[in-house]
Amino acid sequence: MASFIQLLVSGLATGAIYALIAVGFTLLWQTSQTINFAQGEFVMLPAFFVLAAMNAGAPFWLAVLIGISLSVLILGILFKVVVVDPMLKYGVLPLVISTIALSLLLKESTKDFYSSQAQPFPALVPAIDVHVFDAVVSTQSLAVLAVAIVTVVSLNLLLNRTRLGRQMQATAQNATLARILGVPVRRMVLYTFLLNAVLVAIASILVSPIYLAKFTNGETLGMAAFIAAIVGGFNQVRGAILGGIILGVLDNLSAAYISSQYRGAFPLIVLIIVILLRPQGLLGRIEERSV
Amino acid sequence: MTAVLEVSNIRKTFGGIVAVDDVSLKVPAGEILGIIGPNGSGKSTLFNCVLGQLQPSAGEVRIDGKLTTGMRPCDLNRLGVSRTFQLLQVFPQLSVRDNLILAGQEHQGSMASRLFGRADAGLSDAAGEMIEFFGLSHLVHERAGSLSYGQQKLLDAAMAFMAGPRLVLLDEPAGGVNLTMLGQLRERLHAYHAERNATFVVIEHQMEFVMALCTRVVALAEGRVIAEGAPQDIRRNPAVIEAYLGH
Amino acid sequence: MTRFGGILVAIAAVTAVAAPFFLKPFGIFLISTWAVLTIAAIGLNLTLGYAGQISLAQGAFVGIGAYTVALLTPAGVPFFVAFMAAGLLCFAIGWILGYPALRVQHHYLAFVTLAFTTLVFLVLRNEEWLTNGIYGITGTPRPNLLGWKTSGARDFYFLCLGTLTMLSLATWWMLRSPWGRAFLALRENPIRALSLGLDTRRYTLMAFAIGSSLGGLAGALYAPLVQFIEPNSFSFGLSFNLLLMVIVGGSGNFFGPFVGVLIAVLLPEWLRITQGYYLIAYAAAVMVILVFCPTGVLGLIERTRRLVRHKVTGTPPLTSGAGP
Amino acid sequence: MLRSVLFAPVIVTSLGLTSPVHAQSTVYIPAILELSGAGAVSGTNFRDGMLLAIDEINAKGGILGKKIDTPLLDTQSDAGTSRAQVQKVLDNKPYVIIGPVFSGSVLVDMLLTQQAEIPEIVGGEAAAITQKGNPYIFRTSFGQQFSIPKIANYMRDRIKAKTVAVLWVNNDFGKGGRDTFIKEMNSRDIRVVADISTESGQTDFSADVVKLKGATADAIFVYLNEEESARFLREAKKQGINKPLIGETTLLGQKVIDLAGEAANGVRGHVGLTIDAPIPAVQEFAARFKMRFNYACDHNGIKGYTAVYFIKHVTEKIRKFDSGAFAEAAHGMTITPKDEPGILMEATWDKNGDIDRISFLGEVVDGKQKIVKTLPKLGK
Repeated sequence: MASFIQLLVSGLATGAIYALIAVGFTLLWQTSQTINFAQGEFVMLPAFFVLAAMNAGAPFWLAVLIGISLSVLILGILFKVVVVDPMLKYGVLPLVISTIALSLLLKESTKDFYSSQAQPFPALVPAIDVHVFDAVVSTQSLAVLAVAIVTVVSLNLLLNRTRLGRQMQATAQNATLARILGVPVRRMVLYTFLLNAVLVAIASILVSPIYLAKFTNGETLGMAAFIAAIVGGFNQVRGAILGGIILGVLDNLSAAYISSQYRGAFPLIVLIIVILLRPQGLLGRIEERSV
Repeated sequence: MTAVLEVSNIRKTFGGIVAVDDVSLKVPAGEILGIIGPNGSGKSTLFNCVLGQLQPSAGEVRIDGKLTTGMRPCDLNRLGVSRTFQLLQVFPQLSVRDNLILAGQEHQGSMASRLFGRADAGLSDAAGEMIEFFGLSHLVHERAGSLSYGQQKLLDAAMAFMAGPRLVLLDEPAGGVNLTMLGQLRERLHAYHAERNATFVVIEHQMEFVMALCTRVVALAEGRVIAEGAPQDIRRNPAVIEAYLGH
Repeated sequence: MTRFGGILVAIAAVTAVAAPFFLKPFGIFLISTWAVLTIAAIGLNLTLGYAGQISLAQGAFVGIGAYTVALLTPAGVPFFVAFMAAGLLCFAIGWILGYPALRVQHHYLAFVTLAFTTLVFLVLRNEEWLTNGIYGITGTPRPNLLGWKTSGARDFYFLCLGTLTMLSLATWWMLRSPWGRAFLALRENPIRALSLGLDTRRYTLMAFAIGSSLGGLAGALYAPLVQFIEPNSFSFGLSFNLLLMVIVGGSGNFFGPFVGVLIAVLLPEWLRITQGYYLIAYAAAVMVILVFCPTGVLGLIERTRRLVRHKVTGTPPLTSGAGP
Repeated sequence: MLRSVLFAPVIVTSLGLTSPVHAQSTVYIPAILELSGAGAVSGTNFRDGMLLAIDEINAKGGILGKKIDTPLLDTQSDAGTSRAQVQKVLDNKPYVIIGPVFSGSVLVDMLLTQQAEIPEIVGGEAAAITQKGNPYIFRTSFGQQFSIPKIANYMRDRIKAKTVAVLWVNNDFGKGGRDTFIKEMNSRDIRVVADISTESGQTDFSADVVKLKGATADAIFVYLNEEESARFLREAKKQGINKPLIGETTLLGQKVIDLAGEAANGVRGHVGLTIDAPIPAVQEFAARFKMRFNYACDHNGIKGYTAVYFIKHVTEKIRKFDSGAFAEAAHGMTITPKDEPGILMEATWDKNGDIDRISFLGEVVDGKQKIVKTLPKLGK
């Protein structure tokens, strides 16, 4: 029983990380039909911005700020202008390929220009082990969980309570109509890209102390984020949280109780089942398919 | 004799909303039935239920007395039921000729014969005739996407007729077509009807078009049949007028 | 095909036949890889470019095909039989994988097929009794066909090239038959197609099954080509690569795969002059290519041709053709 | 098709570009390594160690007066690619080939190098490599059939374990080690009570640690790559595993210690190659390495470094650049730091190309690897 709770708790913590990454992923999809196969690398990279800044002599807090602003600049604006915009009108596929190429580019650049070695990363919150029931969880994981929840709640508030948010949603649901209604669609789309850039930067700074910074980290995280996003609901921000947590817990339970060799399989099977039985995801809205 | 199309007590609900409410129709062979009604009166939903694109929540559809409720559109089409769509539905990347061959190819032979048989499935001539019939001969090798809107409407109709159907359901054929093209379209429909003694069911807003084309008109409102009869009577029917003005 | 195109194909064919006589073994290995992967890419182009069903599972089918041959031939099964078996097995699995496509489309389908690819990888890695697991299978022999020993690099290349030629001719035939028309209809407007009597379900499954079987046949050649196969070679990296090849070449364009694979196989090798940075250069190159021709290299040529025609006859240029 | 016509010449040129015009004054010793993908850490370490040696040697005038010309070819950690690269260098008649590190790649490459009769000096540790009677293959570190038994003895003699658990990474390195380990345990009738596979690149080890806690093992054998080892150690500390954690080389490596922090304390095991070996030559090398590449080198760095000096020494023995003679002479050769300082530690290559060196038993004590015992060469 104790072990079960432990698995649950750690699964929750891991799931929160996935969720944090998945949120931005779904945002991009909603507003610009961008399936960003480089999302994992987007999370890997900002940590290295921070490390580079620190090597240049910046104190941690400053390095973090630099890291966030750099990722807004590069993973937000540059990504949209250079990679997404030119290809958007040609359908999803060329963009998919382009982001796949981008992920290779980011991985290789990090490896060649920083290091192929995993790097230790300073923690925002001290790593103290807390005992909940008879399970142990690190304060770092709790921090991630908290941040993830706060992020999603505030995002939901932003999207549903503010004018800006409603405009973004309008853009997400029907850009053409939104444009007619006078929503500055282009700017709204840009905002989501900036938002995503900030989210991945936060995720990066939160997870790197736990997972260490390494150029290959994106592979695992990216895939997990996709699955979380779809299981939770591709078009629902809070779906990502559910998806991420389901994924994290499921991964732990299946690894512990069913088969560690096939641990990777169970989330995928769930993914397939969800897609086939409830394509819009557990919390998702049904997207009208044009007849 | 049994009707070509018999719809009995069709009902279709989306969640709580009742789109089609207990509608029954009989369409005898050779008739051109018009279905009118304000937007949202359930015309297209009714069509889609008849054509198997939607599953009716209740009720039956019979073609030539054969129960077809729940049949897939492709099987219905092979039974001789074809349609046009409200919004343009041609294949822009294919040539006009290929659009028509496509409309006919599945009505003959087997999968195997379609793979190993002739590239045009032996339909070139038939397609040619149909193209000529609709006066598109000069465009035969153009990509359908490059045709004018009206021309595409004609092509759309031509595709519906390609397989020589017994029953054709036309969903707002006049929609967005300019007057000259409209005249040509109506005249072609009449001609085809006369030649093959086919049966049409036409959804249309454009009253003149309906009056000129149809032998009988059914008026729908809020998913129910509110009037039925000869075009000119329907025109004067207070319920119909109310339904239209009411909106 | 236009006369111009005919000439180009002829030149290309001559080049393909002549090349191995001017190349060292490494060069021959490269163009053999090109031939093998082109077969797989043609399959994906059929599923994706023509029938409009996005699949990220083609790499898995190459793997299934490769393992089929690597396991059957040592057991004394003649290569040709194993080759056919690979094709049939992938046809069957592809048919089954097609069912999700009847329910979901676009990115949903992409992720289902991606999941499938990873599951196949896990099975190949974990079912050691069958696949020798992570250690992989070494030394799949190159076949003797009717006394023709293909163990030599050049002979084996011609085996690959021959197979490629035959399979692309078969595909060409299918695409110009009513099936080809039906596949296009499926891509452009499944609902209208359905109302014209097309059994879209059957055609969708066919598109998947045939595309997959081509992947399997490619794999059947991959095993004796590399003479070592391991699960990692067929994880989603390969599927992504094949997708990349099809898109970069020009999806929905018959010759797209030939060009796309050529680029994807040669460009990285070519860029190795940049030493450690060749993968960065390659990734950048791919992105640039896509910016300038999102509908693929051949798509670009198509578009320019249309634009020229457009100037003359007033037909609007088309942007679609990059699948769904 | 247009492009294919344009690109066709490229096939030829690409070869032109990749076949360096090596003048008489150089000897062509290409290196095929995992410079990208999953194996990049090992590959780059190996590369940097190698480069260090090459520059030292070339600075002193090279081998038999010829400078070493070593192009680096990336396998992308993929067997198919590495095969292609081997094919490429074989077309240019190399003297000896260095690498790769991944055993899977080695197993496919050695077929070609054997055909071409070119010696190949590899970093792979899978037992199978030297069990195929290939006279052209040479190791730079213990094969698992030598290193794992040392762990097994350690388990039996020092830990006095009756039951053990094994945690391994599910790639060819981890699987190979795990299989050998289980065999060795059975032969020493020690029961393996938990056999847990993990994914390479795995981030969350809580489930695995939970399982280990559940297992009633006297000791736990951990056979993972660097950062996975570190992540595991942190999780193990968090959940308070109190069983001895035994590792092979990697687990006690400085890299893991840096990454895992104090969670690494108390870890023990066998160390085949380590920059912390109580041998001045090794530590000087480590210092030079750190100075040049400013990161701490791991055992792969030592492999790369010694591989080059191995080639140098054998060549100077046979006094000519003759691949066949190299293979002949290298078998059964023992090189001592006295004859060749660059070899760092006395090493012997047996008839299969397996290497024999002294090795160490170590332990991590407050953030430093401490060598507690030096194991003699097997040959003695």
